[in-house]
Amino acid sequence: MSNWFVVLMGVGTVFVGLICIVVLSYVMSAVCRIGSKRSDAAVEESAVPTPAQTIPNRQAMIAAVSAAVAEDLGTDIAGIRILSVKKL
Amino acid sequence: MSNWFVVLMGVGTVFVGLICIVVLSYVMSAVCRIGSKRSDAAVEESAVPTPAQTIPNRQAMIAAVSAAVAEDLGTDIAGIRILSVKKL
Amino acid sequence: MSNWFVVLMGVGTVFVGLICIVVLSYVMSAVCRIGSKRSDAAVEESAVPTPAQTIPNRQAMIAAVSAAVAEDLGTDIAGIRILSVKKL
Amino acid sequence: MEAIINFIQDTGFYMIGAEGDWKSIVMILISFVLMYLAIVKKFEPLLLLPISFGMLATNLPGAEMYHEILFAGGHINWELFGGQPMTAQLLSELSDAGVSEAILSAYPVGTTITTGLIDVLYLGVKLGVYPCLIFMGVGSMTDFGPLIANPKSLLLGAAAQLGIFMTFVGCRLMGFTAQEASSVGIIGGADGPTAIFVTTRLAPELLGPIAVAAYSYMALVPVIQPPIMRLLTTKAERKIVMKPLREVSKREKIVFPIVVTVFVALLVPSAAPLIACLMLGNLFKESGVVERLTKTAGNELMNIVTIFLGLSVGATATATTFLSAQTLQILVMGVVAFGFGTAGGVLLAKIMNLFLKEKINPLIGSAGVSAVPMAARVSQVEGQKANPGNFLLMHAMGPNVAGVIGSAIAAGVLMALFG
Amino acid sequence: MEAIINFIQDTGFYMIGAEGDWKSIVMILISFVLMYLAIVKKFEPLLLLPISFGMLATNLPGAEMYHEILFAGGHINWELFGGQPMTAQLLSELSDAGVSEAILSAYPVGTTITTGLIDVLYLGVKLGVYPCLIFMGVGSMTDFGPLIANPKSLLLGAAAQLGIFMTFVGCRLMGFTAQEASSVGIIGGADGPTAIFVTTRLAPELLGPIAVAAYSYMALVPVIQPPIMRLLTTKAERKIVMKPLREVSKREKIVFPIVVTVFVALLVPSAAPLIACLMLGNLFKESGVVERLTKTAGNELMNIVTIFLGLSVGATATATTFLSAQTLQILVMGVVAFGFGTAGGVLLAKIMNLFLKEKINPLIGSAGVSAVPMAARVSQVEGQKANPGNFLLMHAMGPNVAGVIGSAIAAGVLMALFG
Amino acid sequence: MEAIINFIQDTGFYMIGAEGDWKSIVMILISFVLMYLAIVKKFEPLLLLPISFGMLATNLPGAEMYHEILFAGGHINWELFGGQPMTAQLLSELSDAGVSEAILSAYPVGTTITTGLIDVLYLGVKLGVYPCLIFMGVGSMTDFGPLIANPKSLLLGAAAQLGIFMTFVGCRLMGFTAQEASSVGIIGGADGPTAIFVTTRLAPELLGPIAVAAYSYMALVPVIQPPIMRLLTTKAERKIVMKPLREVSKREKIVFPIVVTVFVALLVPSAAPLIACLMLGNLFKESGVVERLTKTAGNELMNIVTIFLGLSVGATATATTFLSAQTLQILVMGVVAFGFGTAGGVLLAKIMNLFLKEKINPLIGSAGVSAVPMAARVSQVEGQKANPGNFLLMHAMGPNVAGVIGSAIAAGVLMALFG
Ligand code: NA
Ligand code: NA
Ligand code: NA
Repeated sequence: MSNWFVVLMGVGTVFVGLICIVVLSYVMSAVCRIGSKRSDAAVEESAVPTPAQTIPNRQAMIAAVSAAVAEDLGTDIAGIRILSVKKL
Repeated sequence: MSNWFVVLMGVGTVFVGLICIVVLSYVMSAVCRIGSKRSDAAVEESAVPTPAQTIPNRQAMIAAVSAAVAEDLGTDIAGIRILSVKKL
Repeated sequence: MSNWFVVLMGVGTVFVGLICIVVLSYVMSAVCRIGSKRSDAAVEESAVPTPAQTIPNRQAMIAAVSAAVAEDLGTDIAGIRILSVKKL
Repeated sequence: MEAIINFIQDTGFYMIGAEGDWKSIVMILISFVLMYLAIVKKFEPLLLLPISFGMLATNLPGAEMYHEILFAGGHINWELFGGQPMTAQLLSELSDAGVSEAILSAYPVGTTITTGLIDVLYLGVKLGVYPCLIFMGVGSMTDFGPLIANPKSLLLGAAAQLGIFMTFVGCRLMGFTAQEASSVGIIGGADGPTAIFVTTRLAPELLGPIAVAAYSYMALVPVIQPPIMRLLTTKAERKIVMKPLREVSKREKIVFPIVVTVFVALLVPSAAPLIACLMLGNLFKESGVVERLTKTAGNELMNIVTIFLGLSVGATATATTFLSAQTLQILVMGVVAFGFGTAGGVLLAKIMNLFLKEKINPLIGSAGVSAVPMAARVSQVEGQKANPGNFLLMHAMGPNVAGVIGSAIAAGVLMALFG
Repeated sequence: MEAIINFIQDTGFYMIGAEGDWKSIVMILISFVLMYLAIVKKFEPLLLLPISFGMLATNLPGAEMYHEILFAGGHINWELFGGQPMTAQLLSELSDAGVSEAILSAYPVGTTITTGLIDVLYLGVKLGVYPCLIFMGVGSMTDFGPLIANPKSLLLGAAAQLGIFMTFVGCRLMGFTAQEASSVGIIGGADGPTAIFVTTRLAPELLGPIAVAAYSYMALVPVIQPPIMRLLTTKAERKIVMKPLREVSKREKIVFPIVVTVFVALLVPSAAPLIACLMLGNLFKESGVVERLTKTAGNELMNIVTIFLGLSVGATATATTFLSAQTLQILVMGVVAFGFGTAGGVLLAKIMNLFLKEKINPLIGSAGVSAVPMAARVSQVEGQKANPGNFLLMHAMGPNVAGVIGSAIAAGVLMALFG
Repeated sequence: MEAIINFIQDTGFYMIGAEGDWKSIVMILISFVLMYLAIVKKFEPLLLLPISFGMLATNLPGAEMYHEILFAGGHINWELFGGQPMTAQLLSELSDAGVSEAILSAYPVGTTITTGLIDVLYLGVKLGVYPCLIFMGVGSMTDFGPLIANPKSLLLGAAAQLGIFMTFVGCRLMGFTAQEASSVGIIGGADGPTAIFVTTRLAPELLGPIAVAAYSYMALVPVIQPPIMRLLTTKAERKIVMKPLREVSKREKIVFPIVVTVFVALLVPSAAPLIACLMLGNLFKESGVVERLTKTAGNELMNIVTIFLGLSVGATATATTFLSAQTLQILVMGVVAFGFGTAGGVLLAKIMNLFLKEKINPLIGSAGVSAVPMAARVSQVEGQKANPGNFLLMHAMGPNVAGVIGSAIAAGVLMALFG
């Protein structure tokens, strides 16, 4: 097998493969958007909850907790991180 | 081996087994209670400490911490959970 | 092989080995100190940071946080431990 | 040029297109359905998601992530595992052991196998390691307190095993072998690890469909059980309020797992590995002196094993074994098993009420199928529908964990008879 | 007295002194250098530290922590593994399989081997388990969102694989076999697990130097890439600001890993294990229903496997295999691979700009080599040097993760051609 | 009817009743005693609890959770492991290798073995994997700082190994073989993993009693040591106050584990696996660049291995091997080993005081037996009893961790002489 054949096969397959994935990605996104229009809020929010969604304004809340603790301490707010606040 | 033989053997063994465990459980509880009367407070509390016992009113304290934090935040108390408070 | 031969070999090797490590330790410490004089602050602090260094006065800060929380609670300060405060 | 053709013939697309490998496509679609159930419908996702992905992986034409031949003939073929070439002797041995020509013809003398991830992970299933380790984790999170407080509830856990044996008879009548019928029946035990353990020992070729059925129906307990529970009870019975359980001492909780291990292992030795691991995990928890081990057994170790178990069990669901009438029969008989188990528990509770002074609410009987803690929650929900002030959860936890012990014993009996 | 002499002759000091085992000393010094790079210079310490320690352990004279003979002849010799004595038959088989007399002469008939820790750990490398499990962990921490938002960036991930194939040609011209050249080339993929997976399959004797090169150069990305990036772009190009990526829905993120798994596994089946594991980890994460498994796959399981992989890969770097001209060639060709990959990505971005209305900043092309997330960060830094208001990080993450898929496909092609 | 009889004859109750299997009952009772010690008396529960449960599991009649035959004849019988039937050839080989007829007669030609959980877990003991991994975890939690600050304390760690060799002589005189005597002696090292590692290599049949003795006596250090310490020291000596140790730099702490690994591995190559793993764990910790690995090595990985090790070591304690006069002798000699080790450390400290300007408190000598950190705490307590202002803890940590290195070297010597 000639070396350049390997290069052609290799680079070729990589490009063909990734171009196909580009196409598939566009198709997938389009289909997902159609699907989500149909069932939208209901499915999207109830069926596939994410950790981030369980406390809607998690960032905000953590910021608030940090601020409260920091005030007591007189520390710079950037210096601490609350690791574990979870909605029940 | 006939099918009904299997059913009888199976259901029989399961019932015999679990009835024996019922009896053993009663016996065990009785023996444990006798044992605990003899050595009571001493052994029970010192020798077999449990996580729950290390902070006697753990639930109460967590509730208090939650309340304190929530007050600072103006959040509903049900919304957060303190995951890690441990007695040293 | 006589038993006492084994004892001599064994105890001998253990002592020879550990005495050599004593010497190696002194040499190592000396070399490290020479090395650290040359590059001192720069290398020592930037190249080999330790967890303890990421929050210089970690103990102090945790003490402060504990105190703040405890004040809100009216609990004895020895009773709680903050497990997770990290510098970002 | 020839090299290009070879390369193309090696792609999965070629295999599907030229060789008409439609069965793999069907299997891939089935794996998608299972993923949908796991992710969107949240059917026991911890196991169904790895199982469905394993099913996908094993059915990708050409990917060869799982080699049945390594485990053909009922034993592990270590030579092939290590990468040694197939020998004429091994081929004839496997052929004698009843391995089909369809499988053997793919491996002429001299072939070597590039062992893949799933082959290695499957070792843990084949050797019976994963179900035991998962049970250790389950034990480390189980509270036998409600059971110790009210040992009578063990009887409900016994009655709910009825489904296992009814299904066994049904399967035998449908033409399954005794080994296969036992494995299908054990779905009614509603304990995933037990079902997988028994199936690995008795009918490994059914591992895929049985695992899928077991975990799917466990997720469907809130759908399957309530109609049966309502059919078999009167409104008055469902309203029965039970008085709170007594406090159980630490000492009882420590002694209980040891007593049960010894007793069950002596009664049905073949159930010993399952019960011993379940109770070891529980002993870790209740002893209170090995918190490190309790945490690891119930978290990291269990999670690792869950991923490995799910992937490799899913991988056994190849088109040849899965796309058959048997699979449909298994799915049907699985529901039957759950149904009879539920009925058995409820009916025994009613019978017990004939003799007991303090009546028990028959709704807690259905929890005896295990499916911890889902079935207990179903009892609670149904109880509150009949009487909003009714709190059955803790009472249902008794039969619920008893069901785990009960189906381990049932599994032991079946393995002793047909192993 | 004789016993003392025997004892002394068994010490490593004697072996070094009397037998002139200077090669082991050189290897030990090399392992020190790698430890220095890992600890002080922070070159991918998670892998380089275990690798360098494994290299130290394997080269300690007399320690015998890794026995090449157990894996000689291309397959695992289970008999020896279990402690059975060497037989004349096995010796002749191994000799026929091309195992060198130098290795075989150390094990006359009747010798038994005391299997050590690293022998056992190496099984996971030999059987291809570790790279897959690490990819599962990587997947569980990867966000394909930027890629889904801008699928065009996949092309940059394709172009950056150029380095792999250029290096392949270079190595062939230097006299490497096709298998060896493939393994060296794959260093340019800038994905440690992929490089180790391919090398284990094609040229296991090069595992040590290739792993060291792969991880060292990944750490050197901020040194290797910027000059090439600046050479190939104008200041105006580097100033191009790209508009923010669209939000990607949860649903797309869940479907994407499944689609890619199926497609890549059908296109290049030999890449299926790598891609499937990467995407399974990602599916765990994006599904949001198996947080326990996501956490374990990306943390404890991955850490355990990292320790085991590092130690056992390092242990293959014995003096005989490592101290050769080949190792230097591999180190040189590794840089070439990274360089060509970087150039490929940048140049394709410039070519794409000829056709695109919305210009892309060519600096994100270099991120296509993967080395996640280091290469993306390099794009960000270089972008801000040219234009302080330029935030390329998220745009570079697209090609960056695309590069992982790209090099898995490239690996699959090479394994299909030469496996 | 016959089936019922078969079923009953398969139960453990029948085996105990009809076959008069009183030995199993005794073993089960012993396992209860050990559980009591682990749970109520808190004797090293992390290991004694799994060990005692393993002992229970292995002695349940009929449960067959551990099959000695798989490891008979000194090597792993992979064929049987994989489920292949026993062959006449294997039987005769095992018989030639000295396996007793009592074991072999239970497996006529054609028998297959259903491998159980503990068989699989035992592989990790047999192959020497677990002790090394536990040492990695121990290393990741050990601070060699006090040792580096005061290297002289290494000598105390050497003297405390005296117990090992005294016990060796004692055992030889009692009729133990050299291999057995070495394994018993190593109990005096007061390091569980070292003791298990040596015993696996030299006298695997003694694994049960030796592990039990090693971990029990480590828990009993606060009982065994103080009388000996007080007997050998004057009140004035116990009052000696030592000046605080110097601060040790990060750099020294990083270099130390590497230096020790190389030196010890060259001096006694057979100790290399133990020392290398201990020091790798320590290097993880001290390098500060692989916190992920440090955490996993010292937590999850170590916990998993602890469970597996405990269970499978316990499982080797079958009635045949455990219920013998030897076990009692081992228990007695274990105390002797601890005693002589303690005395050795204390006496050397007194001898050193004859030469040193800055006197050391001889109470820290006893910490040289290791049993980290229990023995160091005993030194502290005894020191404060004599002089309430005396803080010996950090000074005792030096000999304490030195003892780990010392007994690894002693273990290496014994394995080199008798391995
Ligand atoms: Na059940
Ligand atoms: Na790449
Ligand atoms: Na020691």
